[in-house]
Formats: sequence, structure tokens, C-alpha cells
Amino acid sequence: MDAMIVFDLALALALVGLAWAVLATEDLFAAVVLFIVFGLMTALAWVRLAAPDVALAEAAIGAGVTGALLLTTLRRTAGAATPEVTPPAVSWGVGALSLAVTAGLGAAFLGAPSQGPGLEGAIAGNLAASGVEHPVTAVLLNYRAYDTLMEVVVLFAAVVAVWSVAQAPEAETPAPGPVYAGFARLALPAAAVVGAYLLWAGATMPGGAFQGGAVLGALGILALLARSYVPAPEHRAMARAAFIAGTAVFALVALAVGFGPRVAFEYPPALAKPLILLIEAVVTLSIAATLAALFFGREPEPLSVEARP
Amino acid sequence: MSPDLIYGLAGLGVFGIGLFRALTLAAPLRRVLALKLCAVGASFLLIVAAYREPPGAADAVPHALVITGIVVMVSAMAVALALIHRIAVLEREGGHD
Amino acid sequence: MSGLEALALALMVPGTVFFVAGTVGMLRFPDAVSRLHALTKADGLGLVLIAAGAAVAAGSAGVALRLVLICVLVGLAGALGAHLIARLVRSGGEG
Amino acid sequence: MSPAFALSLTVLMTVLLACILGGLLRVLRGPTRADRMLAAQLFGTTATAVLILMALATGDRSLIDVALAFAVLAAVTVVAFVATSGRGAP
Repeated sequence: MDAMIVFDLALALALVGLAWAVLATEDLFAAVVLFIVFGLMTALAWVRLAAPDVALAEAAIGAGVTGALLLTTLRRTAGAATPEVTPPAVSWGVGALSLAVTAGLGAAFLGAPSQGPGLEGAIAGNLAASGVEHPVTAVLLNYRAYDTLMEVVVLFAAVVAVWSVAQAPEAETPAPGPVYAGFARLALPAAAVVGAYLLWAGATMPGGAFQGGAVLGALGILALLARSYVPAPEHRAMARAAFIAGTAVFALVALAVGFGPRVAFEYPPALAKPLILLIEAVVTLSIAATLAALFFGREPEPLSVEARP
Repeated sequence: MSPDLIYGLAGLGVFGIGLFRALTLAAPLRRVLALKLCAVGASFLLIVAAYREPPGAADAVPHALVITGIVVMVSAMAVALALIHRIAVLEREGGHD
Repeated sequence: MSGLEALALALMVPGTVFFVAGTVGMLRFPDAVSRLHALTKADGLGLVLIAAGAAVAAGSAGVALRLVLICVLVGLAGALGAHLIARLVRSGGEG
Repeated sequence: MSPAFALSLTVLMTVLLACILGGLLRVLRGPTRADRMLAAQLFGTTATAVLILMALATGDRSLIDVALAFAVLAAVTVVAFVATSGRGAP
């Protein structure tokens, strides 16, 4: 019996309790803060489940982008009318339905063979040919690269969607002041170094394009908040190039290796490592630019032109 | 009791709470949070499926799937929040007319 | 337990005590600004002590370097956060 | 690593987790937004400390990188909070 069991039980109970509290607490701001804490606890649980890569992604996205997005939305929608509540009869029906779905999932979970051999043997067997030494990176960028390409496309689609429903700029919030500007001068380079380090680490240990990109995206958010970077209309072309670069380079490489005897996404083993690094570097920049743009929430436009008459 | 069972059950609980609340809550921002919780609960089941008792190494495929899922979730959330913002602005304008 | 491990614990146990004290202060102090005061102690001292203990026990230059970086970054963020929140509370905009 | 040291690490981790769980009361009670946000900042630091202890207990160096990611992003949420709740909020 491991003493960590106490930690695990407390953390598991905290996760369920937090999930309940996020949705039950009356104050919407408290709900958002609880949700951010839920993200922290999730990262810890994933470390306990021997998934440091996932914990790193959750830490970077959860601590960086999600909280900032939610807090901005809270400000923008303050004072919005609350819709009417669900009638109790519907609640009970939906409750029974949700319980049935969860119970079905639980039966499948408890009935499934645990510790069963998954694909780890196949992954380890082909790792030498994949071009990287870290299994998760091999899965993401080589074995299941098609999924990852689609994920980059989803990010691109998200930015297109956000730009097309964007509202006119808000009243400008006051800049956070000189102390923050000083902090940004120190923290932005540090964050850039950490983001690049995570990208580089991905070849041999947990890290990689998403984690690096998420850290760099959060750096973009810090810069936007500090007004170290103010999106201007003439940056639109550059921004669009950054959004599309990841998808474009990834797809071009995937197709280019597909000529001759190979199929698309089948990198020649000798070139696998440089190709993966190229894709990862460009995808990192795309993810960072996209996440910062999702936070900014609209196309940069000239301040002098009124969006609405 | 092993970590995979404990966190698997916690994931199930989070999934159930998220599903129920996503269908019953009225405020749009909370519904987005509920859907995200639902997704996290499902991710827990994937990560638990990949877990092996300490000497063994975890299965990397579910890990990669969940990392992909985290990035897709944040994109979906950003779009949902932009829509919520738009709805709020339109309602505010409608109220003024 | 080896000497190094005992030294590491001698650093990490006080670090944890600072976190406990900071949390208790955050729960018990009467208003936001005094709660900030409790929290920055835990932020600063608690984490530095735990990181120092970890560096001693890990005995690796790479790990120690990262731990120093973590302490510097968290220290900066803690100082900045306390300043910004205190300024916000004073301006009465915390709603 | 001696068993006594491993057990001590586990105890410290559990105490730190208990700190986070106890501190949640402050998030629930408030009363102001600043109170809730400063609690969240403390939890971020505490989670970083837990990760450092976990890295030590498991010997997995990459957990230090997870802690590093937390540390480098520690300011984002609180800065976003202050930037979105200054005066002039609608």
C-alpha cells in the first residue's frame, strides 16, 4: 500500500468537488476562478497518471490562454441578461439521461481490461525509424501526423470563425502601469526562451510544438496586455501568413514525401528528424500566433475608423 | 486501489456533472464551462487507459490524442466565447431600441 | 536517510510550513490587502525553500538551474501580482 | 532514495494539496474578486511546489519542465484579471 493513495484520493475528490462547484456557484467570476483551479488540479492528476506531456500541455494552455480568454469574456459580457431557468421536470429528465450515459461509460470503463497491452509495443518497435526518441512526439508528428495536421487546421478555422463574428473594439482598458512594463521586459524574453526550450526538448522528452506554442502564445497575450505589441492594420498580412504557415508547411512536407514509392506522411527515415523539426518549428509559431489572436479576438483595424456608424 | 481506478472514477464523475449541467444550465458561459468539464472527464478515461503500473511505460497514443484534444478544446472554447460576446452585444443593442 | 536527504528535508519542511502559514493567513486575515501580505510570504519563501531542498537532493546542475529559474519567475510574478491587485483594491475597482 | 525520505516527500505533497483545498474556501467566500484572484495565484505557486516534490519523488526530470511552464505563466491570469477589471468596465 502506497502512501500516495491519500494524495490521489484527495485530488480525485477535489476534481469532482471543483467540477460541481464551478457549475453550482452563483458568482460567475468565482466559477471562472474555480475553473482555473480545476485546470491546475487536472495537470497534477495527469502527472500522477504518468502523462507529463499532457500535464505540460494542460499547464501551458490552462494557465496561459484559458484563464485570460474567460476573464476577457466576463468583462465583455458583463450585465448580459440571464436567460430563464430550466423547468424542474426537464432537469429531472435530463439528469436521468446524463446518469444513464455516465453509467454506461462507467460500465465500459470498469469492464475494459486495465493494464492491457495497448500500442506501446508497436510504438517502441518503430521508434528508431520515427526520427525522434520521445514516443509521444513520434505519435504526434509521425505515426498519426494526419491527426495533428487536422488539429492545426482546426486552430486556423477557429481564428477565421472568431474574426468573422468579432464585435467592434471595446472601450480601451487602462494599461497596467510602469511596474508591469518592467515585468514584461524581464518576463517576455524568459518566456520566449522557455517556449523555445520546450520545442527543442520535445525530440527526446516531454515537450514539443504544442507546449512550446502554448507558452509562446501566452507570451503574446502578456505582450498584448502590456501594449508592448499593438496589432495594427498593416500587420494583417503578416498575421495571416503566421496562421496559415503551420498548415501549409505541414501539408507540403506531407505531400512532397509522398512522391515515388512512398505515401503521403511517410518520411524517409534518414530525413525524418530534420523534417519533423522543420514542421514542429513552423507549427509552434503558428500555434503561438493563433492563440494570441484568439485572445485578441478580432481583426486589427485602424483606431480612427469607427466599426459601426 | 490504484491511481488509474481512482482517477478513472473521478473522470467519470466530472464527465457526468459536465454533461448534466451542459444540458440544464441557462447561462451560456456556464454551458461552455460544463462542456469543457465533460471533455476533461472523457480525457481522464483515455489517460487512465494508457496508464501502466510503474515499471511499465505508459501507452503514448492516448497521450497524443489528449494533447490534440486540449488544443482543439481551447480553439472551440475561443469560438464559443466569441459567439457569447456577440450575443451579449446584440442583446444589449436590442434592449436599447 | 542520507545526510543530503536530511539537509533537503530541513529546507523543505520549513518551506511547506510557509505555505501552510500563507494559506491560513489568506483564510483568516480581515481584508484583501492583508491577505496579499500573507500570500506573498508563502510565494516567496515557501517556494524558494522547497526548490533549494529539491536542488540539494537532486544534485544535478541542470535541475538546479531550472529550479533557480522557476524561483525567479514565480518571485517576479508574485511581486507583480501583489502590486497589481493592491493597486486595483486601492482604486476601488475590484467590484 | 531511502524509504523515509520518499515517505516524507509524500507527506509534504499531501500537506501542500491540503493547503490548496483549504484555500478554496477563500475562492468560494470572496467577498471581492481580488480575494478570489489572489487565492488562485497562491494555488499556482503551491501547485508548482507540488510538482517540484513530485519530480524529486519520481526522479522524472521532465516534471521540472511542467513546473517551469507554470512558473513562466504564473502572471498571465492575474494580469488578465487586472487588465479586465480596471475602472471603465461596463
